[in-house]
Formats: sequence, C-alpha cells, structure tokens
Amino acid sequence: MNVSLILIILLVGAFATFLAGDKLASKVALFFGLAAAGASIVLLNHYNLGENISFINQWITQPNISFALKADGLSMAMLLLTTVLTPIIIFSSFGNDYKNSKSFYALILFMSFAMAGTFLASDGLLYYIFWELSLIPIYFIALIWGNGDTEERKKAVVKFFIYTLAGSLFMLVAFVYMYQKAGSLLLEDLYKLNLTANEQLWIFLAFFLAYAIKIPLIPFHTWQANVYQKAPTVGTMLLSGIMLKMGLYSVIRWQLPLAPLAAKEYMYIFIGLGIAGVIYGSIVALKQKDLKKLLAYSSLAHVGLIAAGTYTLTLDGLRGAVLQMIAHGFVVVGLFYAAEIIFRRYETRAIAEMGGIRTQSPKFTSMILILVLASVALPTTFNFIGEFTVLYSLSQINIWFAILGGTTIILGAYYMLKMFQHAMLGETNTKPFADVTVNEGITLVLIIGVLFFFGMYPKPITDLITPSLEEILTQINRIN
Amino acid sequence: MEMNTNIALVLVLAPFLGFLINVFFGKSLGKSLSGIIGTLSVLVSFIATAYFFGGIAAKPEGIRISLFDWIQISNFNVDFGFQLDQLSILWLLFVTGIGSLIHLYSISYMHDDENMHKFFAYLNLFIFFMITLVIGSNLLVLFIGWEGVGLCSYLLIGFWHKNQEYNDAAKKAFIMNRIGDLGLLVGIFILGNLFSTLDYATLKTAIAGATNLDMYWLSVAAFALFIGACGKSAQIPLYTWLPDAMAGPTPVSALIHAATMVTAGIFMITRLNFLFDLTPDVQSIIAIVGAVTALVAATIGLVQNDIKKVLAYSTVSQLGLMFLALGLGAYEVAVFHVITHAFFKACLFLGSGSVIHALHGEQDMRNMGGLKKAMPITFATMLIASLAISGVPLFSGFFSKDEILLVAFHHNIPLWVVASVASIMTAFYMFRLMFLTFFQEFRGTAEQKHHLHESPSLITIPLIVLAILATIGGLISLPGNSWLNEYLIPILPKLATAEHHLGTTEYILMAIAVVGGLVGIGIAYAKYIKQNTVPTEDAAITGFSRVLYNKYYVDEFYDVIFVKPINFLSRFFRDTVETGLSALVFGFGKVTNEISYQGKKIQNGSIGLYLFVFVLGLCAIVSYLFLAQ
Amino acid sequence: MNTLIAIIGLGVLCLLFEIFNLRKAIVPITILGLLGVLGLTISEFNSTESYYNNMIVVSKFSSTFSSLFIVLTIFLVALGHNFYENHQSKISDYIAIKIFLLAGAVAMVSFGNLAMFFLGIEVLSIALYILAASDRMNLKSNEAGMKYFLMGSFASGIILFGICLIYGAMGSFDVTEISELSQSAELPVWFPIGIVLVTIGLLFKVAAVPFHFWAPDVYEGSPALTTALMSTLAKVVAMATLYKLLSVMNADVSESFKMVVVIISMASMTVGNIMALRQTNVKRMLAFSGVSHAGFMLMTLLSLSTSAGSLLYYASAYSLSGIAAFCVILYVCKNRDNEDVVNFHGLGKTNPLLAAILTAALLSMAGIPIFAGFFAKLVLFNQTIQAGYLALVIVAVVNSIISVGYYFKLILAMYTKEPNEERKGTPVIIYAVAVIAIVLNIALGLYPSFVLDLLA
Amino acid sequence: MNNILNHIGIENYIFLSVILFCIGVFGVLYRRNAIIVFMSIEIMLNAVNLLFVAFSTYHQDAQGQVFVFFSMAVAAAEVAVGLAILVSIFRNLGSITIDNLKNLKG
Repeated sequence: MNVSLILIILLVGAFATFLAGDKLASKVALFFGLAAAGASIVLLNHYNLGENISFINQWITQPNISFALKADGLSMAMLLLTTVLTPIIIFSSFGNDYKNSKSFYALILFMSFAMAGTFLASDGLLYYIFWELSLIPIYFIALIWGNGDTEERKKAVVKFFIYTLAGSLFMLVAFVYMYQKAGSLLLEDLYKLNLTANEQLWIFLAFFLAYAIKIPLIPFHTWQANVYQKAPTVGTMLLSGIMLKMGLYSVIRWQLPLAPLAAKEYMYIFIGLGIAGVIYGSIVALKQKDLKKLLAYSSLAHVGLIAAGTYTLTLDGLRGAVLQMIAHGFVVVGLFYAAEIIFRRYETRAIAEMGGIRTQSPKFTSMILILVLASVALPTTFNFIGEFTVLYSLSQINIWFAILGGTTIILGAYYMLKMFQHAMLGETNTKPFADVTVNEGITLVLIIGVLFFFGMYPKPITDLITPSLEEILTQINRIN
Repeated sequence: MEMNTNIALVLVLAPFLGFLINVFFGKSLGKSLSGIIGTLSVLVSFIATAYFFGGIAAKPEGIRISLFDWIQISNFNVDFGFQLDQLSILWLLFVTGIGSLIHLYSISYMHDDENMHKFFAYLNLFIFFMITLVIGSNLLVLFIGWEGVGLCSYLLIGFWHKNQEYNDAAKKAFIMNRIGDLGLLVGIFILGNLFSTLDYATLKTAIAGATNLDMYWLSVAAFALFIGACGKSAQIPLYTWLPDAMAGPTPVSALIHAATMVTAGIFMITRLNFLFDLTPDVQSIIAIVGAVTALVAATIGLVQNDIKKVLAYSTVSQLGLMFLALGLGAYEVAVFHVITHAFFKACLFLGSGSVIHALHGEQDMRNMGGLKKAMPITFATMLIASLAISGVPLFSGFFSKDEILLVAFHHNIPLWVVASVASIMTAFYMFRLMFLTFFQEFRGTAEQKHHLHESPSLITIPLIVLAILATIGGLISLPGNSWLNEYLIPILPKLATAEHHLGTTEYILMAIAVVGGLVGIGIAYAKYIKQNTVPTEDAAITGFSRVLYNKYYVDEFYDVIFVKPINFLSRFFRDTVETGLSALVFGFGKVTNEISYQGKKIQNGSIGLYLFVFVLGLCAIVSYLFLAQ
Repeated sequence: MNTLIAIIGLGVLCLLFEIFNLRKAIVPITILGLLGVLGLTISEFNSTESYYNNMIVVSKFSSTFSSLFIVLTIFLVALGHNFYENHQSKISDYIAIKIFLLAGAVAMVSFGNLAMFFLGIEVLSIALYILAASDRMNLKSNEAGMKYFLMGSFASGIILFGICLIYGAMGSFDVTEISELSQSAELPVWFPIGIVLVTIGLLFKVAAVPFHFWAPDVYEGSPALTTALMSTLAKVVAMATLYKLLSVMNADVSESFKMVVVIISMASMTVGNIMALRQTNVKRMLAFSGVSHAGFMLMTLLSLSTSAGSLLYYASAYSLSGIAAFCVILYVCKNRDNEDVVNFHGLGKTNPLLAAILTAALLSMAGIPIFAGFFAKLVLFNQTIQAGYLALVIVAVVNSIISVGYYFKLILAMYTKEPNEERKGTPVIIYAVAVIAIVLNIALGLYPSFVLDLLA
Repeated sequence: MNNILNHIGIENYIFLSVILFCIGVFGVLYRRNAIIVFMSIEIMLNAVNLLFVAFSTYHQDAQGQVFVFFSMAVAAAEVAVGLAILVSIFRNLGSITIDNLKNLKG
C-alpha cells in the first residue's frame, strides 16, 4: 500500500464522475472524495506505524525523471488537508444546481488529484507537472461555472491563469538549471547540490516568483480578489482552502532547502514582504463591499503571515506556518461556504444588502461567528495555535516583526467584526432568511469541530509534521 | 490528587456546561429554567472554589494540575494546566460569588427579553473564561481566558444586536482589548524567548535563579504585559471602550465591566509580581498611568448625566487607583481594593440597573429624582455602596482606598495628591448621582411616575448581599492586622518582611482622606440639594465642563489619528493601489497587444515588401558573419 | 531507400486508381499503403545504409523522421476523404500530390548528396505550390499560391546559389566528402557563405523571422487541409532537413553562426507570439504560432550533436497537436468562407468532444504539462541551458507566457460565448483522426522516453 | 578550358554570376508584372547555373554540369506550376500585377 493509491482513487474518481452523468455526478464525486479521505487516513496509520508508503519509479530516462511520490509527515499533513477538504467542498455544493455537473465534479476531483500530487511529488519535474496541472481545472471551473459578468470574469480568470503560469515557468527554468548540475531532479539529489551563493539567489528568485504569485504575496496578489469573487464558491474554496497552500508548502519543501544561502541572506526582505501583506491585506479588507472579496483580502493577510513564518527558517516558523495553513484551510472554506449560504438566500454578496440575519437565523449566525472568531485566531481555535507559533517565531528574529505581524489580531478583528456586524446584525432584514439546512449545518459543524478539536489538542498534527520539518531544517542549515 | 483534578474540572466546566445547555436547549427550557441553570452552574463553581479555599491553608504552595500538552514550541512546551493557589482562589471566590449573585439578579432583570437563554449562555461562558483566566498555570492558558472574556464582553455589550450603535460599542471594546492583547502576546513572546517557559512557577524560579538577567528585555516584556493590562483594565490610553461598553444590559456592566473582567489586568500583574518587581522603570510608568487615569476618569465622571456612564468612569478611576498601587509595588493593596471595589461597584451597578428597570430604560439622571420613596431598598443599598466608594470610615472602601493613598504618600507625594484629588471627586460625583437620582422631585414623565415601583426580590436580594459585603468587606484587611496580607504571603513573599504599624502620619493621612471625602459629599449636597440644581441640557454645557462632558474629546482624537487614517488608507489602497497594481499587470498584456496591433500593419500583404525584408535579412546575416569578422 | 521507392510507387498507384475508376477506394488503400510503408520504415530502424553512390543515406535519423512524416501523411490523407467530398473527380490528384510530397520529404531527411537534397526540397515545394493554389476559383487560394510560389522559388534560387558555392569550394556534392574536406583544409570563404545561403533558404521554409512573412498569408489563403499540411508536415520536414544539413556538413558550427541562430530564434518566437495575439483568423493565428514554434525548434541547432532526439520529440508533439487542432478547424469551418474565431463560439456546448480536443491541442502547444508540448519545451530548455544559452531560454519562457494569451482566446471563445448556429453531422473520420492525434500526443507526454530515446 | 580559366580566373565567374544573380533579385524586388518577376527568378537560377558550369570546369568534375540539368528541369517544373497559378489568377482577376495580390494581410 502506498500513496499512489490516493492519486489513483482521485483520478479514477474524476473519470467515473464524468461517466456517471449529470444526475449522479455529485454523489459519485462525493463517494470518491470520501474514499480518498478514508484511504489517506488508513495510509496515515500505516505511516505512523513506520511503514514505507512512498512510491518511486523511473519514468523518463533522458532527461532522468522519476515518478517519485514520497510521503513524510509534512506531505501527509497536506495530503490529509486536501483529501478531507475535498469531500467537504463537494458536499457543500449539494443544493446548488450546476449545468453539466458531470464535468464540474470531475474537474473538482481532478484538481484534488493534481493538488494531492503536488504535495506528494518528490521529483522536481513531477512536482512541477502536478503544480501546473492543478491550474487547468480551476481555470475551467472559474470560467464556466463562475458568476458575474462574463467578460469581467474572463478577464479575471485569464489574468489569473497567465499570471500564475508566468511565475511557474521561471520555476521550471530553475529546475532545468539544477538538473544540469545534479543530473536528476529527485529531491534528495537536489539536496546534494552545492550551488554557489549567486546561483542560489537566482534559483531562489525564480521559485519566489512562482510562489509569490500563487500564494499570493503582495504585490503579486492582484489576481486573487477578482478570481475569488468571480469563481463559483466551490472553486473559491479549492483555491483558498488548498491551492494557495500549495505555494506555501512549496516554499518549505523546495525553495528553502534548495537555496538556503539566499534564504538566509535575504530573509528580512521576505519576512518583511509577508508582514507587509498582513497589514496591507487587512487594511484593504476593511473597505470591501463584496463579502467574497473581503474574505479574499483576509486570506491575503493570513498567508502573508504564514509566509513570513516560513521565511524565518526556524522550527517554530515552519511548524506554525504548517499548522496555520491547515487551520486557515478549514476556516476559509467555512467562511466562503457561509458566504455561499447567504448567497443562496439573498442572491447577493454585497455586505450592504445583508444585515439583520441574526434575528432570523440564530444558528447560522452562531456558526459564522465562530468561524469569524477562528479566523481572527481566538484561543482554543486551531488558528490561534498556528498564529501564535508563527508570531513567536517572528519574535525570535526581531520583536518588531512580531509586533507588526501581530497587528493582524487587531486589524483582523476590525474588518471581520465589521463585516459580521453589517452582514449579520442590526434590524431584522425584510427579506426572509431560512435557517441552515441539514446539509449546510453538517458541513459547517464539521469544519467548526475540526477547528476546535485541534485548537485544544494540536499534538497529533504537531507530532506528525515536526520530524519532517526538522529534516528540512537540517537541509537548510547544511551549508555553513 | 485525582480528587482535586476532578473538582477543579468541575469548577471550570460547570459554567461551560451551563453555557452548552443554554445554547442548545435554552429556548425550549423556558426563561426561568434557563436562568436557574445558569445561576446554579456558577454556584457549583463557587462551591468548588470554597472547597479549595478550605484546603489551601493546609497546602500553602497551592495545587498544580497539568492536563495535557497543548502547544509545542521549539524551546518549550506549553501544557494545559491549572494552578490553584491563594491568588487564584481569592479571585475565583469573588468571581463565582459575585457571579452567582448577578446571575440571580439577571433572572428577574432580563425576564422580559426574548433571548434570555442566550444571555445566560453568554454569562456562563464569561464565567467559564474568567475562571480559565484565573486558574491557568501559565500565561497562555491565561491568554485563553483573557481573549475569551473579551469575546463574551463583545457578545454581551452587543446583546441587543438590532441596535448598530451597541454593536459599534461592542466592536470597539473587542478591538481596543485586542490592542492590549497584542501587548500581552509580545510580553509572552519575550518571556518565552528569555526563559523558555511560560509557566508561572517555572518562570518565577527561572527569574529568581538567573545570574545575569537581561534587564532591557525584561523591562520591555514587563511594559508589553502592562499594555495588555491597560487594554483589559481600561487604563489610559486604552480606556475609552469601557464607558461605551455600558451599552450592554446592566448586569453585564456589573459583572464584567466592574467586578471581574476589568480586574484581569491587576490579576496578571499581581501574578507576575516577581517580574514587575525587577523593573522599577515599568513600575513607575504603571503608577503614573494609574494615577493619571484615576484623575482623568474622575474629572469626566463629574459631569456625566447618564447614570451608568458615571459609574463607568468611576470604575475607570478606581481601576486607576489599583494600578497606582500596583505600580508602587503594593500588590496586596491593589488586590484588597479589587475585592472591595467588586462589592460596592457591583452593588452600585445593580442598583442603577434596578433604577433603570423601574424607569423602563431611562438612564439620564436629569429625568430621575425622588426615587428614594418608591425604591427604598435600592436606595439604601446604593447609599451604602456610595459611602463605601467615597471612603467614609468603617465602610470597606475606606480601608482599601486609604491604604492606596498611604502607600502613595510614602512613595511619591505628587502621586498621593493626584490620587487624593481623584478620591474627593469620586465622593462628589457619587453623591451627585445619589442626589440626582433619589432626592428631590421626580423629573420624569407622568407615565413613568405612575409605574414607579421597587424591584422584585430577585433583584433586591443580591443588592442587599452586596451592600452587606460592601460594608464589612474591609474586615479582611484591617490596618495592622490584615488577614489578606497573611493569606497572600506565599504569592507576595515581600509581605512577610514588611512592617505593619500605624503611626501619626498614617492617622493624619487617614483624616485628610476622610475629610476630603466628606468635603466632596458636602459640595454635592450644597449643589444638588441646597441649590436644587439640575444639570443643564447637552447644548447648554459650556466652558471646561463641555470638554469634560465630551470626555476630553479623546474619542474624537482617536478617531482622527487612528480610525480615519486607517479608513482613508483602506480606501486609498482599494481604489488607487489595487487598481494601479492591477493595471500594471494588465499593462504587460496591453502593451504586447498594442505592439501586435502595430505589427499587423507591417504585414501588409505586399510580396515586394516581404521579399525586400527577406533580402534585407539575408544581407544582414551575411554581412554580420563575413564582413564584420 | 525502400521507403522512398515504396512511397513513389504508392503515388503512381494513386494516379492509376483514377484511371481504373476506383475513387472510393483511394483513401483507404492509400492509408493501408502508407501503413505498410510505415511498417517497412520501422523495420529498417536500426540499419544504416547508403544507396546509389551515397545519393541516399538511410540512418536512424532519417527513418525516425520519415516515420513521423508518414504518420502525419496518413492523418492528412484520412482527412482528405472528407475535405474533398465536393471535388471527387480530383481526389486522386490531391492524394497523389500529397504522396509525392511525402516522397520529397523523405528524400530531404535521407539525402547523402546535395543533388538529392535539392530535388527533395523542390518536389516538396512544387507540390505545396499546387496544393496552396488548389482551390482554383477562390481568389484567396490563388493569391496564397502565387505568393508562396514567388517567394518559394526565390528562396529556391538562394538555396541553389548556396549549393553552388559549396560545390565551388569543395568540388563535390557528396555530404560525407564535404564534411571531411571541411575539417581538413583551409577553406575558401565561399563554403561558409554557401552554407549560410542554404540555411537561409531553409529558414524560409520553416518560416523563421525575418523570412516568415509568407506564412500567415499563405496559411490563411490556402484550403484548410493544405494549411494543416504546411503547418505540420512541411514545417517539421524543413526543420529536420535544416538540422540534418547542419549536423552532417558542419559539425562544429562557429560561435557567430550560433549567435545568428540565437537571434533568429528569439526573433521568431517573439514576433510570432506577439503577432498572433491580435489575429482573428484561426489559421492565421496558427501560422504565427507556427513561426514561434519554429523559433523554439531552432534552439536545437545550438547543440547539434545531442539534440536530434529533442527535435524529433518537439516535431512530433507540435505536429500531432497541430493535426488535432486542424481537425477541429476543418470541422468547424467546413462550408464557411473564413476561419474566424466567431465560428468557434460555443463549441464547448454544441460539440464538447471537439472543443476538448482543440483545448488539449492548444494546451499542448502552449506547453502545459502532461501534454507532449510541455516535455518538448522542457527537453529543449534543458539542452539549451546545457549549451549555455540561459538568456535564450528566458526569452522562450516569456514567449510561452505570451502564447498562452492567444491560445486561451480561442479556448475562451469556445466555452464562454454563445453558439451562433447548430452544426450538423458527425464526420467520423475527423473525430477519429483528432482523437488519435491527441491521444498520441498525451501518450507521448506520459512516456516521453519512447521517442526521446530513439535518437539518444 | 584550362586556359580560359587561367586567363580569366574563377573569381571573375563568381562576380559575373553574383551580378547576374543580383540583377535577378532586383528584378524580383522592383518589377510588378508577374511574368517579369518569373523571368527575374529565371535569371537568378541561370546565374547559378552559369556558376555551376564554371566550377565544374574549375574542379575538372562533371557533377556540376549534371546538376545544371537537374536545376533546369526543376526550374521548368516550377515555372509550369507558376504559370498555371498565374492563369487562374488572370481568370479571376483579369490582371497579372502582383500589386493586386494584397487581400491577405494583417
């Protein structure tokens, strides 16, 4: 039993969903999503028992490329995030009618497949392929099933595609360059490379461009808000919940260990960029009129902090970043889902057109409040663990980083509560708001449950990721 | 040990259970039952606390309970644990004790509210977090409670969520608290970096055992922690949320914004006394901030007309006095004042609630008056509490406030002067409140007058209990023979060596304070009873009173220097920077497209041109290769 | 050699079929014949032999490329069945011309003597002139034919002049002799000039900047099937020939010559991609895209000794996706007077399969992973960086980004616009060819070693 | 033969051919009548043929002259196709000026 099983399940699932026809598509997709989640939990068990669940096979002889899927704690954690969120996301779409739903759900599973592959691949080219592959389904999901004016949407989505592709192509060049030196793109072979500081800098920058756009860090974020807004909520969830973690994961897995000298040399700049994103994102979020856009900018702020954490090159920074990635994955999916629930009833995403929902739907309001609070990292939620650890790591580098990064807890509370106040509170809305349905409730409660459970007991995840992060740190520190 | 763990869990979880029951089943339980469950759950905690209180004498080192590993940091682990020692038990006693009373009070007070079960749920949740704050064995568990009570404060201030102004107040409270929380976090970070632990006990040993402490960073940490305390305990510059927080139902003001939550800052500083003792600079800052807060808040309190606003500024002012004591290293005095203040201020708030209840929501004292006859119990209890806060001898406030003034006098005369002036003002505005509310003729509408009545017993019983406590509360720390000081010795070892004697100076000072208080009362009497003055309409207020009435325009000031710029920046970023960046990215596309458009003109279809370029290219290549070499 | 003879035989057979009135059987029989030839070629994969005094040299290079050409011709012939529905009386001519064209192509990659090279190139070109102008009554087709003819024969003149100078310098047409001589003695300056002239002639054939002007006009004007042929078969033939010519005759290419290649390569990519952005005619857009792909393929000339495999791979990837794309164009633009993007509106709704195929083909051309186009670029980048031309690779990367712009314009048109009218009929052959081409493309993407290792 | 080349020198043949070739090129570039353009191309080809023959003599090698036959045959085939295209253009357009062939552009 090895990790390729997950990929096979998801890929087969994508085809099966497509063949199942429009009526059955959503259920088949959910089935395969759950199967993948189940399989990954079983695999996690095997992994924890110390079994080798990696899968490595020669693929292309010239150039020398392997089909290498290596599962360590970090990959397993991200894999779980993907496979657990995927069925949740699929389930969350129940109740929406999508035309041509067989393609829609097939694309979701396919995207999940590509993202899972990205998290598992340990050969540079394989990784790159999965990385690019994940772009295609989301492009179509956003383009075809998105909302708003078609021309506007097209513009936003094409910009997103070209922009991210542009970034990643430079990463490809970096990989090719390293291939020249190493004769292979297997991660462990790349680790053995002894690149000069100058080479490392260029490689670091090439990677950075790819990741900064994907994550996104300012000032490369301009695609984000528009695409989040225009994409169907399922797409937005996939993007914000999992896909932007691909960038952050890649920083930890590829960028830092492959170009540690550059990472160390210019650490302050990149931490600074992350923190600038925190402040900038938070401030821009304040005055957003569209709920999804507001959430997009809040994502920008959160990932800025996570990125800053990774660039500290400390165990706390990396660990906090990973914890926060997972936590943010759940919370942001929950929030976007909440936005979707409102949209289903009010047909609007403009905050100004909401308000007064609390009197009509106290249950839903409580759930959204919990998500809001989790997103502002209230202790006992998972997000607090991540944010605290990241901020702590920043304080180890320089207390000012912690203070500036910590403004997120003030500004975050500001924009989130402001949104909550205007969207949910106030005089009873004249338009009726049906309370959450069972499906909606289950989804939200699941997410909230995860957030609280790991908020109180993050140890399982910490124990899972720590050894691999330590190994990565050894790689980062191997020179000098 | 097992027993203790279980009881401690009961102590912590009983209110949480109450919260869960009220949240999920409150509506179906009915109003009375949900109120009873809410009250009982806090009472259970109180009983559990009493159990520990009974056992603490036998175990002066306290009880430590570690439940599980919570957060792992590279250089240390934070466990989820409890520490039940003198300090936390003391705090738990009055939190759960007063908490129970206020719950009881709320059963009646909130009976007309359709969301009463939610109210009790939030109150229970608050008690749960407050207990967590107090009981935690390290700074991060404290932080859970710290943020948790902030959340409950947010929920309860905005309890009437249909009113967006209340929601604004709630939001403001939460955000200002979070500014403080950031300070607290920064302090935690520095301590973690310095000592690799956040556990109180370990921290204490580490600081005591350290050979060369980094004083600079220690001071920064202490200062950062102090900022945290400022936020939670409403000190300058983070105090403006507290008066606004009066938007919440009155029991909330009594419980959260007078008796318990706002004392969290004092708790935290007392908890970390071993740290603050090492940083005299920060202590001076605390003392000065405390004294200034006491004075500023008192001046504002002089002219407020909203009954709850007066009490709110009074609370800020009293908290300032406590911080003054903390800054002077007299933690036990601060704690003493916390306790007596909890009694009389809770009583005052509940009393004012009783008045507001009777007047159906009227809060402006200009529309009150003459309630003495209609509401005798409320009047009597509030009078006792007012006497206590004004420092009239033999009431609890006299002892605690007097000790603060004493300490101030011994350390720093100017601070003593400031504190004394604040105390005199306190006496004045408290009796201004009493006179305007209970004496003379009723100034409200006839409709209101018709409905005037004393509140039901569920409201008056807590008032009476609190009034009794406000009277006799001083007994726990009589000058020269202080049970409290003895009790706190394990926490504050300095006390063991401190001398307790009353000399001439002390008596003179006491006399000055008492006279001062009486003068304050006298002026109030002269103005509001003799001259029968009623405060003027808002528009007619002039001169310095206008400045005071408008709270020194601090809110407006903050609005101009923080809120407006941030909002401006937000709009600027949204409209200009975002569009600009976006245009920049699109710009690449636009430029290439434009080049493409121009390029199309070259491709004009003429064979002649094509061949010409062909030949040109040929010539260029040949000449580059063979002529240029 | 057997391949060449068999192909010519097949061409003659085609003409005979017309005489025997077996029109209906022409396409199937030709395809079968070509499959046979393909088998024959593959059976000779590992033999290196020369025939007729080195006139023809069969090597691994020539047989692999010949196989590719044959496969492409099979596709094109198969498509002809549908395309020439309304010209039944001339179908044998068209098919026969294509077969002869294939003969020229095979000759071009297996020449051992410059005479053979010249003949091959002329056979190919003349066949193309005819095909370009084959829609006699259509002025556009006439114009395309005329333009192509004039410029093509001009280029032929240049090539001939180059050959002449080489001959003048070396006294022989035999490439082996020439290459031996070129390494030993002091050479007259005519020799390199000759090489450069021949190279330029071939650059014209592959439509590299600045010799590319004919391509968009001719692609647009020619009948769609001819355009398909030009953009796939003709382009890769010319590229392979150029590669072979330079590698056999001039093993150590001078630095300044490489510089010229780098500049032309960069210019081709950039001009091709930028010009394609604003095109509304799909054939014209693919013409410019072809220009840019020529630029990419020229990168192989920088590492002549090692890059035969990558050229083959790139050529296969590019031409297979080209065939798939043109299948869809043939279907969509049948019975229409132009190939404007408007015709593709809503194809995603009316005909999802073909839309998906066209999308896949375009993604492959854009170099998105799992499609062969990605690996093609990858190995190319790899080799070019190895050869030390990082800057060129970066320009190529930037160009890949630009190219996405116009490929996606077409994809967007298919999926986001409303269809303007129903399209009827499901021409099985078009579907089959498109599916096979794209499946082959993806298969190459999944198993790149299969092709890459052939010429390693 | 030898003598002639000795007297005149191979360079001169090359120059002559180049000049002829260039005349052809200029003809192609500047003339607008399709027939004249064809003729110019023929001049180019024949300039090359001339050079082939000269080189053939220079090298004492018959291959060059054989090649001339190839090229003449090819040129003839080419022109045949070209003229055919020209005829159909003339039928459609009524003119053989290449300036009229500007419909395909952009």
